[in-house]
Amino acid sequence: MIRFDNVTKVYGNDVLALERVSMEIGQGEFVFLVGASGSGKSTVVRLILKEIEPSAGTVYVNGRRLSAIPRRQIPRHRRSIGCVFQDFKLLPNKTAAENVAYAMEVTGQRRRAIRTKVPQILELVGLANKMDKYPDQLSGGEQQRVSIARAFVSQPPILIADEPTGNLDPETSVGIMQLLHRINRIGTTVLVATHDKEMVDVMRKRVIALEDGRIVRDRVKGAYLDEV
Amino acid sequence: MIRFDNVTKVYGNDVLALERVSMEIGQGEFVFLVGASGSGKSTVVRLILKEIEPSAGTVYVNGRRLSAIPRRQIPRHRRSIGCVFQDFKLLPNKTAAENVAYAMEVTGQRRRAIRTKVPQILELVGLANKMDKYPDQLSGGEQQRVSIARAFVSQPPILIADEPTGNLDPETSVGIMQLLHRINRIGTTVLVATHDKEMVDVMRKRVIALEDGRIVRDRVKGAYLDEV
Amino acid sequence: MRFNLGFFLREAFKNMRLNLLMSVTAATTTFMCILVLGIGMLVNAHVSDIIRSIGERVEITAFFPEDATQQEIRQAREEVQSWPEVRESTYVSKEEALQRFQESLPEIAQNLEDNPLPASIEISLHDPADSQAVADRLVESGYFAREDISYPAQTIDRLNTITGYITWALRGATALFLISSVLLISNAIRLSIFARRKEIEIQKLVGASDNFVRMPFVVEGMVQGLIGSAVAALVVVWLNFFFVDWANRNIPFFPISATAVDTVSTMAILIAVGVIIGVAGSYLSVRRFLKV
Amino acid sequence: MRFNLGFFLREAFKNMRLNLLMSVTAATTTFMCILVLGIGMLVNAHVSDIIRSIGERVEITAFFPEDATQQEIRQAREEVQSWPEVRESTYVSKEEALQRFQESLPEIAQNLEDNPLPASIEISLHDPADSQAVADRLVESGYFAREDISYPAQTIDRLNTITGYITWALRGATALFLISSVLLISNAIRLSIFARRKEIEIQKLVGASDNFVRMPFVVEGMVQGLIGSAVAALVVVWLNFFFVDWANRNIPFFPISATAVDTVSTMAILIAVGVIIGVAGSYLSVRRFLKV
Ligand SMILES: Nc1ncnc2c1ncn2[C@@H]1O[C@H](COP(=O)(O)OP(=O)(O)OP(=O)(O)O)[C@@H](O)[C@H]1O
Ligand SMILES: Nc1ncnc2c1ncn2[C@@H]1O[C@H](COP(=O)(O)OP(=O)(O)OP(=O)(O)O)[C@@H](O)[C@H]1O
Ligand SMILES: [Mg+2]
Ligand SMILES: [Mg+2]
Repeated sequence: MIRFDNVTKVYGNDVLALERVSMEIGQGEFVFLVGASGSGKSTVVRLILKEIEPSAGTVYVNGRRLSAIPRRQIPRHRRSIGCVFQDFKLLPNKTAAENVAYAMEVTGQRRRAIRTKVPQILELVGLANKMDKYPDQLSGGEQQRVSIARAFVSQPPILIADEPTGNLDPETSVGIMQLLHRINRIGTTVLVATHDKEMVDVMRKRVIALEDGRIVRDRVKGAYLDEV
Repeated sequence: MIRFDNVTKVYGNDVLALERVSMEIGQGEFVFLVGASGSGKSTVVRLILKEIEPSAGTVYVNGRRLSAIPRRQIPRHRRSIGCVFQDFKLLPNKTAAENVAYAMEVTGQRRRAIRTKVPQILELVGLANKMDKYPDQLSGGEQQRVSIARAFVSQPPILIADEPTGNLDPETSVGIMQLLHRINRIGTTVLVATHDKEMVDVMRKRVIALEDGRIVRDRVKGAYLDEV
Repeated sequence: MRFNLGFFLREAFKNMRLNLLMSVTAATTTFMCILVLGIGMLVNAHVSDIIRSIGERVEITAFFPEDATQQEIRQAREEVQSWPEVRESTYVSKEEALQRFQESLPEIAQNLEDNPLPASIEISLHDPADSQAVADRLVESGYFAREDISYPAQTIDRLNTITGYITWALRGATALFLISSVLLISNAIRLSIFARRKEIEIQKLVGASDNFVRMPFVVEGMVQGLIGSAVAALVVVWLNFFFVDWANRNIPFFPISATAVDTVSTMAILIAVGVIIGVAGSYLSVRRFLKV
Repeated sequence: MRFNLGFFLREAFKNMRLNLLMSVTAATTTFMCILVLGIGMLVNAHVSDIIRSIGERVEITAFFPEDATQQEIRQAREEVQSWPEVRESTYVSKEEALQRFQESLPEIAQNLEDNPLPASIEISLHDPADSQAVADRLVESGYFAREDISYPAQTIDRLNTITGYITWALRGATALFLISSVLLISNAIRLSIFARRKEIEIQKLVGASDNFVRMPFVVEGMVQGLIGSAVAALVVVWLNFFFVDWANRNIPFFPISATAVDTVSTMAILIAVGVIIGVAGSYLSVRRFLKV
């Protein structure tokens, strides 16, 4: 589903964010990506979205080499991935509901489908009463949950979440993780970059650990800090 | 130092963010503000900064009633408070070092002082090698640490941190909390809004818990979830 | 993906409402530019019209020889009137000539014994540039001698030269206004889209295609351009009516004509310019931020 | 807090470098507006100058009575020449008058017995609007009879009316350009500052005073205005030299004068307009976002 083949990413000329990273995430897997601040987690996410290009090596998603996807087909590629961004990336001129709806609209779905689906998903993340608020009228955690809802809503085959619970209280975080777990069980491949030690330890899923841009650990049923 | 007197904040006409909140934080105290997402923590921070006005009740900071501070003196008031914002609020056109320096420049400090102080403080938060990067060239956690450095740098009598470790790995978080602790020990009043259960539990400081805009708990040596 | 016009329209209007300041600013910019452009077009049209009617006042006078018969005179008059370059021709008999002379220089006329003045034909042309050709033709026709044909050659030459230059200057000014409008309006659009570049980036990151991102902006550009230029066009047309009316009442001797400006096509051009710049400006400005 | 000019200048230039697109756009907008405004000023100056020199060509002719003595004629000439309204006066003797008549109407002149033409004085004025007053004065002076004074009253009236209106129209056009410039440039500034409203908010939240936030923007506005308008002013002055030179070579008969435009004050005005709008526009646009 997602394969990194000796991927190196250098920002500018001097910042080595990823160094010869190779990994493979199969269909339907649930993977945690952990590592200190600045270790390269978000860079992995951005590579998968083809937001940036690797400096060396190859990234495959859905069996396709990303460097071979022409510009015109990038939107299609991205629509196959639901992404919770670390900085939320909500559209400031759209309400919570509209932000979520937008992810369905880009796929050309019918208004009827959008009208029924969006409230359901917002209900699921506990924002039923905030549907018509604009991002700057929402608290940090609420914005994060809108971003989560948007990533879920069109049920993409791949779901990536970059630090999805950083602004959420432990209780809500558990709820979100359960949601991710459920989504994973219906066949969605899930990749979660996180610092939430407790969560990682509880879930007992595959853990890939980055350190200074290199993979230092890859355990099938790992913890945040495994015995090495 | 900071006193809330029956403070109510209603956003728009319908969103009750804080309801009759009364609390007092003395000089040199270290207080955690906890509560679920949307419970009103950031609203408390924004009220203290006089970014917003309460709908009812009074806020006192440094012994002054905030509603009595004229527009012209708001900057002075804000300079007495270092604030780590939940969404970092870094200036996009300034490097990490310039962002930190800006907080000193607004107070009219000499360039020499700025030149020596800024690298020290960035070193302290582990960003010595990212001084000249712009915010969009920094990882989420790195941006958060720049925001922290900026709040510290001019050694204000009050330090407020809204979710300062949301994007940081546990190890770095511990470092930041130790830093806050040290700063508190030299007499600075510290208020930290956070979801970091582990941190709150370990530090054993005063904890004020919000729930739906009301204070539901205020323990001198509390934990994230205290026995009620 | 089906082309979702309703969605794009809704998006565009919602955005315009939310970014009211920007929309109003862009529309105002369009309004000002199109207004100045339109006034330039008015001036252009009226000056051209004035030049044309000044040209019509230039006259060629051909004096008949003393021995010309009534028959010859009649034939000559008929022939001249039939030429396409000729707008009007008037016959001035010996008697009329004397009368005119007496009116203009009575002191000298007193001293005249008999009538020394010849009969003549006064010819006004559609285009004074044809004067030389018509003079030649008068000689060829055999009724007149070269030295009996009088026209203000130098004046006509100068008039032609200057009206030629004025026409070019006016075209240059209109071109300058047009270029300025294109630049200024697209600058305003570029700035207002620059303010929203993050939005474009986000839209691309959640899977929107280039066109999907672009369409609402293009519709916005179109609507802003349409509103700005339509209002400006109405003002321009009103100004024209107002001016013509005023001129006819206050400077009736000056050849200001209501027909100098084709209001319908002027409005059409102005609105087209506004809309095209709005659409093209948005299209191109958005493109710069689509590379995500 | 001390006023940190160095800091503000550094800030301004850093921001301009980082927001190059915006700075260039704002400066381009200023350039275009000031260019059009400047060209408008050129046209204004040259047309006024042309109108003035056309006015100078209007002449009053006063015919001396047949019995005027040489003495009277000399006194009359001296007196007329001393009047402040009079730009130039020329004496035309009986002989010169006859010679001119022979040149212009040889056929009639042949038939004249002796010289019926009177001596005259031709007077050109500084301002054709004074014609009536000068004519009255000529009568008062006692040398001339009312009916022996000839001036193209109707032509002068019309000329005065029209030049009056043209002057007003040109002032109106300049005002329109000026208003447009103010609006368009401040629109551009407003949009570019709108794009950075978040920055302003952040600056206020970390304790910057209004002036501290505003100064770099004001300096930016000043520099952009200065660059845009200085380049435009240079182009305008160059265009003027080019035009005057071209006109003197190609339409020498047309009264285009190098002294019609005061280049130094034109440049000063244009640059002042650009800088003032840049500064005021930034100042006011920033204010709107300072309320944090
Ligand atoms: N656009 C960029 N230009 C230069 N350096 C960059 C850029 N983006 C990221 N970096 C650097 O690359 C490194 C990896 O960044 P990345 O965002 O992948 O970290 P991360 O693991 O997501 O960290 P965090 O947990 O703090 O979000 C960091 O050191 C960061 O400073
Ligand atoms: N500008 C606003 N307009 C309307 N409602 C708002 C606005 N800002 C905040 N709110 C609402 O007020 C409530 C409290 O918000 P606040 O940001 O204080 O929460 P918080 O405790 O900081 O939450 P989090 O942990 O998610 O950051 C939330 O329900 C939020 O939706
Ligand atoms: Mg990251
Ligand atoms: Mg908050």
